[in-house]
Amino acid sequence: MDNILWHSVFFWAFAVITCGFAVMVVLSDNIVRMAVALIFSLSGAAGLFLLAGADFVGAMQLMIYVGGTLVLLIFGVMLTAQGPFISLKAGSGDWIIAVVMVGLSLAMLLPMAWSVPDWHGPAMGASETKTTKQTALQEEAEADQETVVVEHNVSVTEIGLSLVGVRTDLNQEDQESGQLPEGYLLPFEIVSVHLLVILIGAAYLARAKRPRKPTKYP
Amino acid sequence: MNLDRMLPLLLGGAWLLPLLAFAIIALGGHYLKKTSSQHRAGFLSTVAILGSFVLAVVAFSMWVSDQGLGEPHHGPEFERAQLEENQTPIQLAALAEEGEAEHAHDGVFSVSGVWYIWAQVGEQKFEIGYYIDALTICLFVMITLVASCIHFFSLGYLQEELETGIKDHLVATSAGEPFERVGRQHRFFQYLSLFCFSMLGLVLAGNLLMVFIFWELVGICSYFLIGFYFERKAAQDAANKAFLVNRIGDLGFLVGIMALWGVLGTLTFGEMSTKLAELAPETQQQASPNKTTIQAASFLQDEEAKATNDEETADWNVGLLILAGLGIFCGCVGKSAQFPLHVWLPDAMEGPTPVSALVHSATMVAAGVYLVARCYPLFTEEVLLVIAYIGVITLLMAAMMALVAVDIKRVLAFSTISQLGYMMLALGVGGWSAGVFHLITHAFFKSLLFLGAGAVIHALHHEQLLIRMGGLRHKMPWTAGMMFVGCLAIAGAGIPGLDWGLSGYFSKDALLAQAYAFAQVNPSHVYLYWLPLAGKALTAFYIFRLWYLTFAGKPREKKLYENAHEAPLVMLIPMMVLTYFAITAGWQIPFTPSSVTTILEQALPAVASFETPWAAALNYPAEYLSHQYHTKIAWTAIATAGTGFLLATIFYVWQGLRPDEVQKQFGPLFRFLQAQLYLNEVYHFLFVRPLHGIARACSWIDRHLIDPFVDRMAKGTVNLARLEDQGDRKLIDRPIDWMSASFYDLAVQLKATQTGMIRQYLVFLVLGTVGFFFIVGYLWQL
Amino acid sequence: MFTQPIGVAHYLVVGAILFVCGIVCMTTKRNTIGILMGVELVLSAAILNFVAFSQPAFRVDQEASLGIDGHVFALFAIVLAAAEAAVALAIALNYYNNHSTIDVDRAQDLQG
Amino acid sequence: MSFYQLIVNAKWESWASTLVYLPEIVLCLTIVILLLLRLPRWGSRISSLGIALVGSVIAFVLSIPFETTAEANPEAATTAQPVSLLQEETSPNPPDIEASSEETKAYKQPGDTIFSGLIVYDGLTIFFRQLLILFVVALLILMGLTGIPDRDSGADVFTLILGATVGFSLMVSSNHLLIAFLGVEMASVPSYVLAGTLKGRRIASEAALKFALYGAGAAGVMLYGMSLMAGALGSAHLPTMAENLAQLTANGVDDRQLVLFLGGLMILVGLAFKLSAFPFHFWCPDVFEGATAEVDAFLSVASKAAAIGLLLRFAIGISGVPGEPIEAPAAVAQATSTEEAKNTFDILAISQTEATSLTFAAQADQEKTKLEEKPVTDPDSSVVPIQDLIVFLIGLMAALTTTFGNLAAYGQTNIKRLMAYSTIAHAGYLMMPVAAAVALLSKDQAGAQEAVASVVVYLIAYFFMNLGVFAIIALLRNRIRSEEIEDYAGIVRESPGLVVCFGILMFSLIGLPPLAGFLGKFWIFAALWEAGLITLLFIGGLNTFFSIFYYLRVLKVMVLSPEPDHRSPAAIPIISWPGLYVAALTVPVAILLVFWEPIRVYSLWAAADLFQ
Repeated sequence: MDNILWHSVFFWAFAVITCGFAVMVVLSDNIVRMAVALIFSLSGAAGLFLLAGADFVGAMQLMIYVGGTLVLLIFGVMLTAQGPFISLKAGSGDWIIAVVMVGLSLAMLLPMAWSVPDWHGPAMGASETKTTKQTALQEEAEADQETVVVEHNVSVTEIGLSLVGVRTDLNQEDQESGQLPEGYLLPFEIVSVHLLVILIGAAYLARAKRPRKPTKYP
Repeated sequence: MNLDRMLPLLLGGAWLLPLLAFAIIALGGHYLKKTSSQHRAGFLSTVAILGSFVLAVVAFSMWVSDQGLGEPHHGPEFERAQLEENQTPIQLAALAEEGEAEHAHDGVFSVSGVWYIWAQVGEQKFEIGYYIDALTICLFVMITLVASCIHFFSLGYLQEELETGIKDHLVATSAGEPFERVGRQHRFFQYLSLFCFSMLGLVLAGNLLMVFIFWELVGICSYFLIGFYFERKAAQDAANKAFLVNRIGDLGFLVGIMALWGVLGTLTFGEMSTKLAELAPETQQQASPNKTTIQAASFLQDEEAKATNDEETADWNVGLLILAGLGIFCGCVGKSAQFPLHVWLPDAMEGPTPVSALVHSATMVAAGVYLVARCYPLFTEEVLLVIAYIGVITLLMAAMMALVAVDIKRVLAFSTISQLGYMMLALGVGGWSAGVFHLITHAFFKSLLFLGAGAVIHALHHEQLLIRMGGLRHKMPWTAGMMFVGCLAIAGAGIPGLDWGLSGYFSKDALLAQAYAFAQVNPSHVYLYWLPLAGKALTAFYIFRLWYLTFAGKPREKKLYENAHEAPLVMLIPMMVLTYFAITAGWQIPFTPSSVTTILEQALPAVASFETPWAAALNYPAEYLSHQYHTKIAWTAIATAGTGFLLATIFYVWQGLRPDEVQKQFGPLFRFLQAQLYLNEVYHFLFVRPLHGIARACSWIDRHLIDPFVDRMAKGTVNLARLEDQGDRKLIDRPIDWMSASFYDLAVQLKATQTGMIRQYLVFLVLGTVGFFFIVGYLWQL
Repeated sequence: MFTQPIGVAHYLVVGAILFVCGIVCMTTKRNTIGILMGVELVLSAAILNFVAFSQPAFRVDQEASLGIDGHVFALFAIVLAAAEAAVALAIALNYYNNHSTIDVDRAQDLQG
Repeated sequence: MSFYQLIVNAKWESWASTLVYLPEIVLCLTIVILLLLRLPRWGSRISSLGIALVGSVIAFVLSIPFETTAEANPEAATTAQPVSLLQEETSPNPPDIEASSEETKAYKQPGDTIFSGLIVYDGLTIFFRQLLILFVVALLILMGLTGIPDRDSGADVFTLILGATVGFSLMVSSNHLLIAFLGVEMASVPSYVLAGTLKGRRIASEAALKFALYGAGAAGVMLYGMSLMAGALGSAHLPTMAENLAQLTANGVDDRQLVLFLGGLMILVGLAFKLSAFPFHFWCPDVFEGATAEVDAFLSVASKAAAIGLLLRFAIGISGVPGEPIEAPAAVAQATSTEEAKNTFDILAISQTEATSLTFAAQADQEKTKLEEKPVTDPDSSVVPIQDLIVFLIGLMAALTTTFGNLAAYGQTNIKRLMAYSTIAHAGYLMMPVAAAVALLSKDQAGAQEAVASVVVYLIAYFFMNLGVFAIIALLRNRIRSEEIEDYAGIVRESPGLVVCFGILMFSLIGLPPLAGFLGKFWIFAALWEAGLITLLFIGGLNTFFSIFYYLRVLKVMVLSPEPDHRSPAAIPIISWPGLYVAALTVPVAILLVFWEPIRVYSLWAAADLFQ
């Protein structure tokens, strides 16, 4: 039992949840069931994020994504409540195509995913690596142990600072040698413009046409 | 006074003025026509060309005051003295080489530059530039002068085009009524101005590409002007014919330009000679007196030092140069109506007569000659020989056709072709200045003749057949007199003993002398002298035949004769101006030893051409050497011309011989000539009918292959929709149908792939990705 | 299975499965909302990849991990996905208003 | 390092970046103003079209690169006399010779990256930004003429257009995958809404739905590809990625090629969606038919231009010269580029002072030493297979796209649908020189530059041609209420001027000389020839032949067919605002060939920075 890595256990658990519910989304015909399955699947993904040390991203996944999906659910119920559910079933032909596509895509993706030995895990890598970005602490740790798992859990502060253009994760030498830290000030600001435009656009489409003379163009 | 700066400015202005007139008339012609003074468009155009003329004259005088009038090469005594010592042809040739070394390589003074760089491809630039030397200046003066005269003439000639209702009797309408249309004088002057702009641009152009552009522009103008009476079927056909035949020539021209590009890497006139010198440095150095034809020391053959590789390149270069020369000449053949491509010019007489005078005799058709003269250093000996022979064939053939033509304008058209042949011949045998000189004198007397013919046609209300005229000298004495001067000029009348004559006397003399000199040193090409001499007799004969039939004898058509009248002053005065120049253009300028020839000779290019291994080396005697023959040739020439004149007089005045009997006797030949050697028919058979065949094949393909294809695509969509419909009901069949249908149609009926189903689009999004992955991955063995 | 440490590859496999589920969802669902759910699955697969790639502990070549860049990328992807979903929903609503159905197979006016 | 210090250090950088980013900022401000104007009562009285126009015109003026160079060195000042006089007036704050490197860096030169390396600011950026903003100006005028967004929807539609333009601008200048994705999203998502502008119409909503769903799917695929690519190369910063890629290939580590290939392919799929390249074009005809002609013009010109810009950045960026320093171009390279700029483009000469390059020189030495340490074995040979693969992929896609677009256009009856297929075909033509540029990267830099320049030239021509055609379609729609080709029958007798313009545009789209389309095609084919892509050249030529028929069919209907009985009068005189608008777009098409040389110089200048 000592050999069991709890991290792996949780990973597999979340992976099964994520993939299982994703498959359920595919297989279900009922839009409400699909939405519920999607919520679980995305929550599982959020768990995987947390396991990968991306606490903030995981939290955001839960808040934005899962929250957003709830809206999807509401829309789904709203829009399909009147129409017959039955009519929206996919035909057998679609399923055959789907199977072909699943086969082809998996044949494409899975070998790709497993193709890099370095990525199979920290201990499974064949070669010893020299890291250039190791901090003093990490070097110390390396001296202690033979194989070191350098974990890097990004904190909210770091992300927040990077969004205003300041990178704290890169060390001093890197910056002084001319390596420009890739701060994300621009995308952070510009995405707000994007969201504004999107809001206006979505509102434009969704709001009812004001009662005026009918549009004169064909 | 700075020639470098002033000349481009003046000539550029002279060049652009007609364009301005064109633009104004083209944009506002409608309004100009509406105003009370209906001449306005014509006046505008005339003022523009007059302005050009003034600018050209100013430029000319600046040139003369700066560069002088040019000296004739060596006094005749000197030459004669030399000639006595060197009697054999070979020695003469040596003399020629020496002369070249002394004179031809002096370098030609020219002003060239760039106004605008249009495009740059690699190191090569396409520029809007200019190249001005004595030739340019002279041609500018000549063109603007003749054009001004003809503009004035047109004001009178096209008077009726101002009216709103013109009855065109030559257009048949279904009702049998004469066709009635609105006059369009402004259109005429619009095209005329555009033509002047294009022609001047052609002369001013600094590189071959520009020449080509203006070459096409004058072609377009010619097309418009020939088809001015476009309601007439004949005019339409003639315009089309002129355009298409010229295209054949231009194709060759284009090939030539490309070949030249390939060998020289430049199209700019100013750079050509230096590039040529780079290409063959040995030729320049070896231009020593010792060099003879027998030695044949070509820069290709005596290079032991050079590797074979280099020789191959050089071979290749010379081959390209020959191709370039032939190609450029091919363009000239089309534009100057030389032998195989001359067929369009007689038909082009369908245009108004001033157009025939300006475009189809004085300027545009001479552009070919001009281009040959301009590109003279490029032509290898083979090419020059080809030019000479084409010229001889043309001049003889056209002169013979002129003998039998019955339309007054067609006679003049054939005469033009014939004279152009003379010019080409002169250039081909090394008589550069003789050819160009004849170009200028010809422009004067031929436009005079055409204007005279125009006056006659105007007087007779568009009657052009010679056999219906006669005796008109009583009705229109001025015209008759001036045309007689023109006839004398073209026949080359003069008094050899006094060395006095009309302009044609001097120019023809010069070119025949050159041909003689050439025949002297190249005995195998002696026909290049005898045939033109015979042509001279023919010239005199047909031109006086024309005059006699028109003006002499008794009127053959009473009614026509009675309605005839002398031309108005606006038409007579331009003719007088032209008459003056037709007489004096060849004379020495008072108080100087110079004449137009000497001015032109300032631009004389180096005659040294490449001697190539493929042709027997020719020898080109320097032009000044032919001066010694002038007197001798003049006597011979005047004798032949006199013979022609006498024959014409016997035939048509004294009526000692009856033309119809001769006609009967030589029936086949006569018909052969009258049918223009059946060349039109041959071309019809060779080119037009196959083209029709191809066109038919294309239309068949369109109807039987493409249309069904389109139909099938439409049908396929319907079928697919039907399949979809069935598939909905039969759920089991559906995927197979859908897939088979969509995949089949993807290959055959592309339109059918767009089924409108978003889910299917998404399937293709995925399958496209996967497909690219597997196919490209497989191909690249990833 | 549980004794082996987890690597990037494991995450990639999960991501691949999510991706495939997403595209199948997109192509089989006739409900517009269903298709959008498929898109969400695909996007979350990509986000999962980003997160996995940012963790140096999951791989041997640790210096090649994306670090904070991956996290930020993931965050932006989430935001953009939400924005896209919002617009897609508005468009779907508009479609529903005009066609009185949410079935994409009825969108057949435009074809050929 | 304290937060305060970091902020202070970042200040200059951000400020300098902001200076050259002003056009986009002005666009964003315009969006905000359009939004705020709805709040007060009097706001509705102000024309939203006017606001949008003013905003975009200001943005256009700002997008003209302003000179920040001061001629500190007297020698340099004498050599570049006419330019320097102008520069001194326009430069806001000429730095002294003694100015520290930090301060001189504050003024961004073309070729720099801005916003900490996320965005490239170079000739290509400047060109695309000018083209796109100019297009927006022209489109807004067209919308004013046709009145397609009515008073209610005006502000919304203009907001969407401006927002998408900011996205386009991000796309074409992106130096980072995040910016690329952000740009694509910012460009796409407003476009979905724009496609459904006429929200009451069935086909408009259908078009928007198809566009949105397809676009979302493509974006998902693209993001997945980006994750793979970034993960495999350990960075999302394009130059870093290229460097890592070169290192990977040089070290012979090829176990990642599958990941890299799939990642690259998926990114290409996302771009192919934006470009409507086969087989990812399916949305295009449907959306074009459903959307209004004005939006079609937007999608077919601006969207395509931005997508081709991003494709250029990505394809050349990822396979660019290996072993280059990551950050802003080294001084050595910049100095040479300066010289080149002086030689090739005197008018806009973006010259660098001697002083500035001197300060860079010290840095350059550092870079060099760093460079030598890196174990890049054979930089030329290592990335060539990758370049070949990219060339093959893009070339294959281009060939398929052009052929498909031209063939499928045959059976079309709707003019907008026909133009959609035409757009697809032209997207194929536009992709060809990208393949040529990549193919020439390691062989002939000047040739690659020419290839990129051919894209620039083609886009300039394409701008006028397609906008003109769609403007005519929109104007005719307003008159005859139809977009079917058969309803155009005999329209030449009602509005001859318009049809003449239409004819010129169509001939130009075919690529016949002496029109603008010929200019672009000639350049593209020349680039293909240079790159040795003869098959592609052949396919391009063949397709030019294919395309003749369907373009001329429209003209034939307009000119030769008899007029239908029931049609509202379609007369649009050429001397009227709409007529003049169309003429203003047609005239450049007709005479662009005359400006061959300036265009060539400009396009080469625009392409130059990409290779330094």
